[in-house]
Amino acid sequence: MSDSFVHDIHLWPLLLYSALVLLTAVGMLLLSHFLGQRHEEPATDETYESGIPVTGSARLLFPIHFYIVAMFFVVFDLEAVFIVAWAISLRQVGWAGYAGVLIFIFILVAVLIYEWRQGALDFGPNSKKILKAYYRRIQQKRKSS
Amino acid sequence: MISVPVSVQLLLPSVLFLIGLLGVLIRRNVIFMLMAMEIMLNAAGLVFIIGSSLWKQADGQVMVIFILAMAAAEVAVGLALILQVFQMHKTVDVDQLQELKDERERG
Amino acid sequence: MILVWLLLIPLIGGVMAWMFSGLSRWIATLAVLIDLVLALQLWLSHPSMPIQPVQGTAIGAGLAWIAEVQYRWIPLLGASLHLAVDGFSLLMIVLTLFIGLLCVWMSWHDPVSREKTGFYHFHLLWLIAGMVGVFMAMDLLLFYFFWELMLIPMFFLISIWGGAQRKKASLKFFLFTQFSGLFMLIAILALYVLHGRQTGLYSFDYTELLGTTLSREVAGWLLAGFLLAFLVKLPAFPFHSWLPDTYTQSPTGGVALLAGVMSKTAAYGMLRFALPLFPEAARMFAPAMVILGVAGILYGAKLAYAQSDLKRLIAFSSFSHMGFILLGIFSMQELAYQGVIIEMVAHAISITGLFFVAGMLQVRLQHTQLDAMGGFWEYMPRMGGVAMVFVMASLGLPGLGNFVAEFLILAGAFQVHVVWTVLASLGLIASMIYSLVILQRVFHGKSKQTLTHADLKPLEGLVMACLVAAIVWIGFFPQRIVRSVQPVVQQLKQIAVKQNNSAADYEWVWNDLTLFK
Amino acid sequence: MSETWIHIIMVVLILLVLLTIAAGLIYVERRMLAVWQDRYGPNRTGPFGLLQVLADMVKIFFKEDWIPPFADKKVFVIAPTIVMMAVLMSFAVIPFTPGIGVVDLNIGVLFFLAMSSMGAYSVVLAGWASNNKYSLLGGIRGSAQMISYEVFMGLSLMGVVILAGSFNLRDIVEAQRKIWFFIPQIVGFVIFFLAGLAETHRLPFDIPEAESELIAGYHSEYSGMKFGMFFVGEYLGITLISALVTTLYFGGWLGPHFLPPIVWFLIKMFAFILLFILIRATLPRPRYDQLMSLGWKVLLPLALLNLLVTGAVVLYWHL
Amino acid sequence: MWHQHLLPALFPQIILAAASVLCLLLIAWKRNHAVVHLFTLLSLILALASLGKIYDATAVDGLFVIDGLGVFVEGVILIAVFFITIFSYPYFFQSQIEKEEYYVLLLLATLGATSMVISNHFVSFFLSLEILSVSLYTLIAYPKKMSASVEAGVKYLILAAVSSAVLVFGLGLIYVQTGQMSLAELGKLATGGIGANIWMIVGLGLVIAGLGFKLALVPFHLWTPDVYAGAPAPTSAFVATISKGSVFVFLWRLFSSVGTMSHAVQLIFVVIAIASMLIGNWLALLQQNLKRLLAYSSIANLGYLIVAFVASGETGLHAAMFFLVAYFICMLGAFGIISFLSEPAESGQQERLSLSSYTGLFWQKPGLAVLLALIMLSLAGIPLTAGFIGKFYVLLSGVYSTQWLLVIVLILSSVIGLFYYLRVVIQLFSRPETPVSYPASPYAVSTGLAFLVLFILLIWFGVAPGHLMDQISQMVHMIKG
Repeated sequence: MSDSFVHDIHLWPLLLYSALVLLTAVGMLLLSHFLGQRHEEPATDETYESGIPVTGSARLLFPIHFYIVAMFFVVFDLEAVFIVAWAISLRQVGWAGYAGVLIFIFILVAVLIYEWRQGALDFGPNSKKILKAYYRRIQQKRKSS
Repeated sequence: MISVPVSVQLLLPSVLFLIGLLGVLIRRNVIFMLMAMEIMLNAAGLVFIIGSSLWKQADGQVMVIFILAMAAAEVAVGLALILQVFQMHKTVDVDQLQELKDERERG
Repeated sequence: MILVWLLLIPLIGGVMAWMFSGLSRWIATLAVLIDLVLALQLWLSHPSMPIQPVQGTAIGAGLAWIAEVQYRWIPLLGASLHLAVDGFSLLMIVLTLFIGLLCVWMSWHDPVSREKTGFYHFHLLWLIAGMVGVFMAMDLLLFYFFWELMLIPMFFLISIWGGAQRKKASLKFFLFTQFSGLFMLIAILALYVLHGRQTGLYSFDYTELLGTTLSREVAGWLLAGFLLAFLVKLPAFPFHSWLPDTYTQSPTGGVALLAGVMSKTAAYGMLRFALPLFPEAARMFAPAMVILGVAGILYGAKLAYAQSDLKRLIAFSSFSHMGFILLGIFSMQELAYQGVIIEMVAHAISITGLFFVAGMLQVRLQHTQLDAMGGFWEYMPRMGGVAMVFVMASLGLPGLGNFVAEFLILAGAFQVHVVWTVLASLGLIASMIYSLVILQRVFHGKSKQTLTHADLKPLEGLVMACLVAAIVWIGFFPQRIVRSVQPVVQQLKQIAVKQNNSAADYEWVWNDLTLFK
Repeated sequence: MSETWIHIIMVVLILLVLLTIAAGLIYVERRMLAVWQDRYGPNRTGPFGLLQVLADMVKIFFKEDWIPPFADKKVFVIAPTIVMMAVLMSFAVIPFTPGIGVVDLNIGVLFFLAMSSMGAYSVVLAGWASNNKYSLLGGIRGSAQMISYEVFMGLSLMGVVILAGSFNLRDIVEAQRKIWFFIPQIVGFVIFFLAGLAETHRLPFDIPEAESELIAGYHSEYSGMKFGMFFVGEYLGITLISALVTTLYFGGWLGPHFLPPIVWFLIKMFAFILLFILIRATLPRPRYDQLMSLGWKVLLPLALLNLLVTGAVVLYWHL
Repeated sequence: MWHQHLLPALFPQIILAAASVLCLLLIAWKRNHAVVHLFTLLSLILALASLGKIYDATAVDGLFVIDGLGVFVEGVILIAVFFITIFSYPYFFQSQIEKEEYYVLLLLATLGATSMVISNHFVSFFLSLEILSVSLYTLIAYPKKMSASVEAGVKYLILAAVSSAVLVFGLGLIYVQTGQMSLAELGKLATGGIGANIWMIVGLGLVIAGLGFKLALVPFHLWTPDVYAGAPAPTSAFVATISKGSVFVFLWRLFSSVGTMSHAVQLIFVVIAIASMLIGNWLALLQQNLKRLLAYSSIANLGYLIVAFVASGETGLHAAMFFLVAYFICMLGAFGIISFLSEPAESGQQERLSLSSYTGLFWQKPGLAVLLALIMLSLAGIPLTAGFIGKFYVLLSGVYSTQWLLVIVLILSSVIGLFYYLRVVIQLFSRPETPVSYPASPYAVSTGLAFLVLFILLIWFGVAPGHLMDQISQMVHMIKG
């Protein structure tokens, strides 16, 4: 790596700044902890769910879509790393690099298209599916009766 | 610049690596094992960074990027598998995965 | 080219038999018959091999091939498809095909072979081809190839069409022979590498390797590798534990080839390869081998006598006779060599006969327990007569092949190992006892069951007639055999244990033995 | 006084100013909303209600520091600090003027991206630690939204990086002397701004905390100063995105010489803050799935296209 | 930077990569199992055809080297994948799950494997290894409703990821010590002598351990049986053959570039080989599950392969390559038969695993039984089969380099191995008490043809190995040039 690439920078202000930020956050917490009032009423220690008594655990199973989003993120954000590397060195790598990144992005887009078609990007309830399931149930009922 | 001997520099990744290895060996929760593997991979990445700075080459850094990307891919697939396991067994404890084992001839 | 056909005919015949299962018996008969005719013609066209004057001192100098072909096989490793026959090989090939043909005929009525007939004959023919290959291969790798190849069809014959214990028996047989064979492979490889290092020419060719000079120690190890394979296959004394199970569980067709020919491949291997390749080491090993041989003779005889199962009895008798062969080979005398070769042929025929008799009885009785037999002469006089011939042959009645052979072996061995030879001749007496047991307990005495229409069927009769004719012929014309194997004996003579007897000293033996010169 | 001391004072000042701005925004936002929605807004405390900020602060400090007994206490406390600290840390790389700024990192853009990803932790941890169904759903939604928009936020920035050829924010500002990047990078700018909205979960993208659906989402159970930290975090976030937009697309401190650079910077920044508030005042909230679809199906391909076009243009004309 | 003339050298990789992306788009456009299957076959053929020219030790940007060894193994891999693809079709035909993605992953895994065999640099190696491994995790757990498959996938994921980490850490240490990541450069350094520093030794040790994991050599073999048993049969075939073959090639490249093996390293491999041969065969002895049996058998077979590796030199390489081909044929055939005989069940394809369920296969499907028997014999190293020549060649290389200990252990362990192989054979030919019914698989034509080809190859290379050997020696010779 060429020396010119490395700026002669002082890092201590960053450390100082971080320390100050930390101090501020902790300070705010501590201050409110000591200044804050205390009170104890029948409903104080209950979970707030719009005033309705709590039923069941809050450790819900949530839709698989969120996991899929998480995986998309992991994959796409890390693939973005390569784009980042290309972006910064665009002028050095020239058209060859451009071709490379073009292919790379093409693959990304292909995957995106695939996921799109798979319905992985449909986050809401799919009305068509619901209707289909509904009709099927009706048909089953008819058959059984 | 303060120069730190390479062996001392390597101490950190080595310790990280061992922590990861121990994590994989001791933890029974697949998610924690996955995390431990990430630590191991990142320790390896650190080694390449050290090499890269030692030999004044960019090669090591390239390797690190690949390590990161591949670790991410591994995690993505890993999470998907873990989800499937959880759906089947309602647990992510590896010790509960016992369908596959040696069955010897009896008698 | 004829050599290749000798090999190809049974191979192709096997495949054909498998494909056209309905006609498989005819196809098999035809294939083996054609092959036999070819081999016989080749053998007969060289009626007398003049004893070649030994030229030079090299061991291979006396070799004279009747036919030879060499094709590229694995040029990279210096392995070639080198097939060659001399009188000895041809003799063994004729023997193999002869017995093979009889096996095909014999299994005609064997109910066992009625299932998957085509596949059965496929294995039978490939077994025959493997043996023929063993007798022709003049390339060590090729030899090993065929050596192992024989095992597979044999394994299948036992494991599919064998007796009740067939699984265990086939496994045992295969493991033993394969294991020992692998040591031979190492020895071959080591020889190959050493030869290559010495001469720069990496080759598996027998004639090439003959001249390899080896240190005493190395030669000893290599010979040990070869011998291990041969001793197990023979089988010789401590290596025989696979034998009883295997022999008793094999189908009749299989066991005849197994006891009749496959055991002879071991003897052939020793004479053709082990001794000429490592003459000095062989001399070193000779005393030990002689002891093993004698031990085998006596121990086999004892075991045979103790058996209550006909097939096991015959099996152990075969084991006992193999002791003679081992003894003969490692006496390293010209006479003994001749005896060994005659014994190989004669024993093959007599043991085949005995196993056929046992097989026929098994078909009729569904068992081979001696206790439950007796008095069969009444129901099957013809079979009884034939059985008597083979029993007599087995115990060494003069005029039958075995007598000549065993006599020559003992005469040869006597010149160098007096004590051991005397002990071995005790085996002759023992063999008389157990052989007669067969006759007595099976055919004589009171009949314990009633059998109707049990005597030889026409085809069985034909088979037995062939065998009887052959054994008698050997007894009367051993010279024909001796003459055709003379080059080999000459070759082997050079590594004989040195002693002063000249050829004249044992002229008397021949004079007495040979009825028709 | 040595240069070091000046630097130290500057760092402290930056922090104080930022906190002040964040606090002041409480007032500004309410005031501006009132203006645009034709209402009064805070006008009782002090002249024009200016002391409202102070009153709010006092009130929030004296509120009970309540930690739900059913919550995961440690995580519950840590979660709000993360968001505030992450945003404040991002300011470290912003060059307010050539001379004013905490640190001049050569990986400024990456530093910002790294810090902004930390925000997702705050949301998901808060939602999880609260042990409340609404909080959890809000947290999950929030994190899903944030990480989705994270992806194209990074990608949209790369157009600027290509043009400037550096990750250093100061270099990027310097590169805009000829032309502000919002002109060549108008697509990137729009994407970045939208992503910024989503990252700070401001209206209309405030779905994780939508009152009508999720009773404040991941911070349902928060109160007192810990709620205040989320609140401050949000305003700091607005400030940050505005400062970044200024830096990356609108030439940072650059401007005609009749005003000092810092003033230019602040003017531009406040303009964007006002834009944020204006958007909140006017736009309705989309459905959650619409928001996600917009991100993945429109913005992501657009960001990639923008990148390719930028690259091609730069290479072709040797810019 | 941009060498256009080098592009053709990487055609197979390019074709495979393009094919996997196109395949994905094809699926996105319209799901059709048959079309995707055909597309995969076609692209494999195309990739194979592009191997046509042999490039004489062409280095591509230091990352890859296209030499005879690489091209040869690439070809073998592509052909093997071709077979696996053929076997996959009937296997997934009746499956309820979405089966088209399987082929995408297959292509990707192939891409990883083929680029690994030509990789000449840590980066390219790591990249291809991970492409291979990550696709394999999914391939193994592909029948996602089968708990066994998912379990196998998780197990493989954990162990493969750990081994990757170990491997990369080791490579990192080597890099720190030498400053080189290219094997060619390492080779140049090695001639000058690499200092035996503690970190270097640790690095080499970790690399050996990591590669050992991938090859399932003995102290690192524990995952093998579970993964083989749990994975769908075509994937098991892939794991057993291609993933191991390609890693082996890299192992060879790495250690031949580090120079003549130092004594200590050689000792390590001798121990590993002995342990693999003995323990692999020993553990296989009592297995009742055919796939587990094959797994242990593959451990042992890799042990044999390491014998050729220790023997090193040209003979060793030739032997290893020949052995590899023979081993590939056997494993492909065996797993092909298993997948062919599997039956559709609710959660996925029900495979015939226990040996007893193969009892009397011969009486029902003689062709399959004969092929399976032949494969077992080949694995056991019995003449007439390619396995014999392979083992013989390995033995030869062992004798040639006077590794007597290894040779003897090889012999002993083969005999142990013989026992269980023959057990399978006997099982196939014995008559079942109650006739077992075997399913009639759809599309038996292509599969039958594939079996026939395997059968012919098995015999051909067993009887007339000269051609293959010449091919190997011709191609592999080029490494030196």
